[in-house]
Amino acid sequence: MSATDLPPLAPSPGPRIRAVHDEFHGDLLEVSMGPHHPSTHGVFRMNVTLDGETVMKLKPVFGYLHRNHEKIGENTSYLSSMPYTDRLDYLCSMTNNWAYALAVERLSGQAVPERAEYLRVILAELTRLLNHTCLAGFLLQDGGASGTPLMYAFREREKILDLFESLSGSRMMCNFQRFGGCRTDAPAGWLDSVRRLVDGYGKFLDEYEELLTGNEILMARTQRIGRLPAALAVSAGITGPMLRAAGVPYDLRKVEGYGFYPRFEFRVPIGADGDTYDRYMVRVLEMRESIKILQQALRGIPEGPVMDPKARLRGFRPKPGEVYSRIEGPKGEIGFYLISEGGPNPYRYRVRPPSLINLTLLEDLCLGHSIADAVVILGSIDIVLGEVDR
Amino acid sequence: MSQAPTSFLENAPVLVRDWATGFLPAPARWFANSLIDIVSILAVFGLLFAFLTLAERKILGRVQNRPGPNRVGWAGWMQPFADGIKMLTKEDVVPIAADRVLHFLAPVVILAFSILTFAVIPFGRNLVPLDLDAAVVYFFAASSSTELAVFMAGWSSHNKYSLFAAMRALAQLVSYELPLLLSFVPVVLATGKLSTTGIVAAQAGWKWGFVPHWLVFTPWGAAGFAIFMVSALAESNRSPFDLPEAESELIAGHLTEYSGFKYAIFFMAEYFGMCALSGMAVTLFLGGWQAPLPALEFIPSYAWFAIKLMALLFGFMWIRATLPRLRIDQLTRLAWKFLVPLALVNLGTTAFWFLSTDWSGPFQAIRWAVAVGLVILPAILLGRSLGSGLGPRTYRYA
Amino acid sequence: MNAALILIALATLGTAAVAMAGRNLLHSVILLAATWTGIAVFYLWAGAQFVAFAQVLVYLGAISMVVLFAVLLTRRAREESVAGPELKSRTFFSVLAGLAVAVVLLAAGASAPLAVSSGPAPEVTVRDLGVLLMGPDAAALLVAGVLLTIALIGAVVLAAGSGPDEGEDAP
Amino acid sequence: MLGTGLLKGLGVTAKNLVGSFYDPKRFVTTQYPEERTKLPEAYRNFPFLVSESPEDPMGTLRCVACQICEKECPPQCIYIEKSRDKKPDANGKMQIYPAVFDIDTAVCMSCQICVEVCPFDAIKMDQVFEIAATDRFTGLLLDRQALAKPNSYFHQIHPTEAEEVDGRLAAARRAAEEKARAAAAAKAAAKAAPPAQPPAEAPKPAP
Repeated sequence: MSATDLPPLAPSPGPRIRAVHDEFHGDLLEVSMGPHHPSTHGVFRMNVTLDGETVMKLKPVFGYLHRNHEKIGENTSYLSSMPYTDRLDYLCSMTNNWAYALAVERLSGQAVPERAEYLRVILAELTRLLNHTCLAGFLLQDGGASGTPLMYAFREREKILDLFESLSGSRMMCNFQRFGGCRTDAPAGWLDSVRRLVDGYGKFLDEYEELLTGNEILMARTQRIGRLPAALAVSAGITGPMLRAAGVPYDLRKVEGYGFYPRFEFRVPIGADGDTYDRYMVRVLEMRESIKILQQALRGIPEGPVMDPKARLRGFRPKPGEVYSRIEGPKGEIGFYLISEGGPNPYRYRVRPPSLINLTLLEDLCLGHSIADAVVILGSIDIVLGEVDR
Repeated sequence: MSQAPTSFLENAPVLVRDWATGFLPAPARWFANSLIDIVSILAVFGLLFAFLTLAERKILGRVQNRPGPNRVGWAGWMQPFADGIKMLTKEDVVPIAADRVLHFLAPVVILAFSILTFAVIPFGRNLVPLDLDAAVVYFFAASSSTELAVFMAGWSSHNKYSLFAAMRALAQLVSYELPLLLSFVPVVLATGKLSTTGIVAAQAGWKWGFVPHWLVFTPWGAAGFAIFMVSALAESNRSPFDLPEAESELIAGHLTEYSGFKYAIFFMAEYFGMCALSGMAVTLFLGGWQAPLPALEFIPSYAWFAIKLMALLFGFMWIRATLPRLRIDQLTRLAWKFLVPLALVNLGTTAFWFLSTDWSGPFQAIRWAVAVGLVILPAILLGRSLGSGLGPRTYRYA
Repeated sequence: MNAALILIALATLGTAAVAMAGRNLLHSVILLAATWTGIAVFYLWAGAQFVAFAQVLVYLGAISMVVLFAVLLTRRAREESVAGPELKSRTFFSVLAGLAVAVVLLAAGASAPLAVSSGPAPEVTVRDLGVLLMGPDAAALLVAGVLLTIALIGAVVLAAGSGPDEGEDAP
Repeated sequence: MLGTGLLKGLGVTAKNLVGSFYDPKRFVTTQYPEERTKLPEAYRNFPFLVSESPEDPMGTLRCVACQICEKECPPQCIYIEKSRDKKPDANGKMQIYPAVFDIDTAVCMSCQICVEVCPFDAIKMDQVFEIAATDRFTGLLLDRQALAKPNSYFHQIHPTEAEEVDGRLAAARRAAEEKARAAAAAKAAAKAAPPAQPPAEAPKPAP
């Protein structure tokens, strides 16, 4: 279809962006970036209409990785869905497991021993460290740095994955949480290696920030790019570091206080402009807070069982009812909504994917910017297609 | 290094050449000479290109805490030949809609002009292939006509990404040609010659016995060298400016539709361009084949040229391993609003420098202070205006 | 020596003719660039190295880019060739104009006394060129410089003036 | 001043470049086929069936074909067919054994739920990861023979878990023997008390 009969664009906020919209001119270029594209973080397509370099219209297309996760959840027992939650956001399987386990525990009123709660907090914060380090690496990879920050990020990620492997048996597909606690207790010497890693992580972050944060080119490529006004963020249901970078102090660990988070003393960093640089910096500062939480949790972890003795593994039939429970995953609020009718299978099994909901704003953030910025903005939103398509 | 008199090592190449051309009758001797020159340049820089690709991957690997290619041969030294064979045997796919003539011509033109630039670089004391009177103008004429080939490649591939890359490449190369040319004008001002051998000869000798007369050790020379290197990075599409083949946005830019040996030729042209520009930087600012210290004169002159060239090439790779990419408008703004004004101011500094050469004793210190001020001050002011609004931020906690 | 001259002349005129008659617009731009290189080779043959390199630097490096930008940005429709119905009459008039110019040139050439100097061409170094440019011809150089700058600024104002609403803004 | 950030960045990469030559922390690659990283003990990949003795694996399988793992397996990649006859197991009790026990390792995602739900500790997680095969059905569809591995192998790959499992099984066996002995004693007592009962009742086969 030629440029003239394109439908008029829906008016979107931002004076500078409206000026670009007013009239169509020249022959627009329709470029389809993806699904097989080096910088779309998986099978994700962006139909971008370009005028020269500026993005006029951006239609995200996804669903290439849809695996019918929720329908399968309804056809298998509660326990069988647990390994599938690893495949949701395959970078942070421990937090997905915890979110699902927490939902089922609230549904069935299952108690969880103290040591298991501490272990869950430790694993969630380790996952947050891993995710935010990788985010900085991917952001720079989109910005053009030929892999160096990404390799440093992956070097640290490997250390954390080795810890997960020696605990749960698998690096990424941990399948470690059960309804009523954790599957096994930490092997001998595991907690000491976590202590060593956490103590060394601060030094790595200093070196990483020295390479990136002061970098003028990074600042030029990310500051004042993809600004997210706080009002738009709240109305679009954005959660996680992206929301906090827009200036809204909303962190589930403080708001809902699930698990043992109220016992730990930590702060929540808040951005000012909500642009890509803020999203990057908020995540780096959050990593430093996670290190504090980990140190406190490692000091306070008690001895004792990791699995509630009364927990039933097979033939687990929670009483009829419904529950929606959510935790602060590295990408945002990951929630599970379950309806049980007393049978072994849940009647309804729904996942709230933070990546997908944060992705809805991609067009609003990218309008008026150049295509190079669109790639960096997509990188800063931090999506994982496993969670977007489910 | 055998302790044989330097003279043997020094003009060993010339002896070999005279011995080789001795067999031919007189009129053919000139032809044999130039033939040997061409063959030696192609051989040396062809092999250098091969091992540069390996060195690049090794350095990039070591920076990223991994060994780099070490499977093909000991420590991967045969990797370039393996890549070469792979490139030769890969199928050469040409899109149907492509403009066949231009598609084929682009790599030919870009490689031809890149090799032409080597004709005037003095590799050693008497090792200059072509001693032209206007050598530097020849060098920049040859290196600036590769833009046409980059555009031909982008346009003839008849695909959106290549078209984008062609437009970006044009904007970048044209806007960085100006600072490149302006930055070598002070050198011509200082030496009064356009021929490269003359420029290198003018940088001979040492002040106070150990500081060589290289132009990089003067304030305006250092500024010129910095501008030249930044523009050389942009001209050869290297790291912070590798817009045309920005893989994160445009797949491989104007190289998207090339495969097989044509793709390898583009890479060879890029590396030749990089070597030629660093060779010219060594000639103009780092004293060509001059030894840094009188004591080190025994090492042959072409070895000094090689060492300096390797140092600059290492700098190219080091920067590629670290810096992210600039956006096209930032890149052109950096050229027009930062490098060109600085180069013009540098002309003024050089003029002042030569007007004040005969100031006596204490005034020399003032002369240096003024020159350094004239170089540093505009850089800071322009830098602040260019980077206005950018800066590290402080964050509050909730 | 004359064989080389004839060869160069034929090459240059040949590429120019093909460029004019060519169907594909971009092919003709590339051939135009080839013609300029032909002229540069002619300067080299004549021994004026500096002028030859300047020719290549200015024409092949910059002006061909300007022509390419102009061709790319002003093309609205996709049709490549320039075939028009009234091709016959246009070729007739263009040949006529060509002949007229040729007659004028020949007349000027014939009237001027062809003093064939036997001595070798004077050896002109770059320094002499510089001295000449800065000395007697300095005024001409400055006027040309000012003229070009004004043209450049005019072009920028025209391009910037259009802004995003009407004309296409060059990247 | 513009550029200090870039220089610091270059400094970090230089430190890593130089560091990679002497500091093991900055040179993390292991050359896989030649050097191998030590797998943590909890590492799990595809399951295997535990058999008591290496000589006769099919005879001494612990699995009693109760098909709980077949039902609980999320991707349903286990297929079991019960045997018609019975054979004595470790405790001497007559048990059914699996005539057919197939696991399609192309479908299995090593989630280890079958190990958790198995009441007889008959299936455990293996540590093999070099299992490329040329044909999907013969190569990746492992049958009973391919899956059965002796308990000694289990001790080799998961030592602590193996001790704990053996301890539990031994305790269960001892409890079974006490019960059998107590039952035999009670039967003997019952037989001794009413001598008039005809001795035709065949003694119970040896435990």
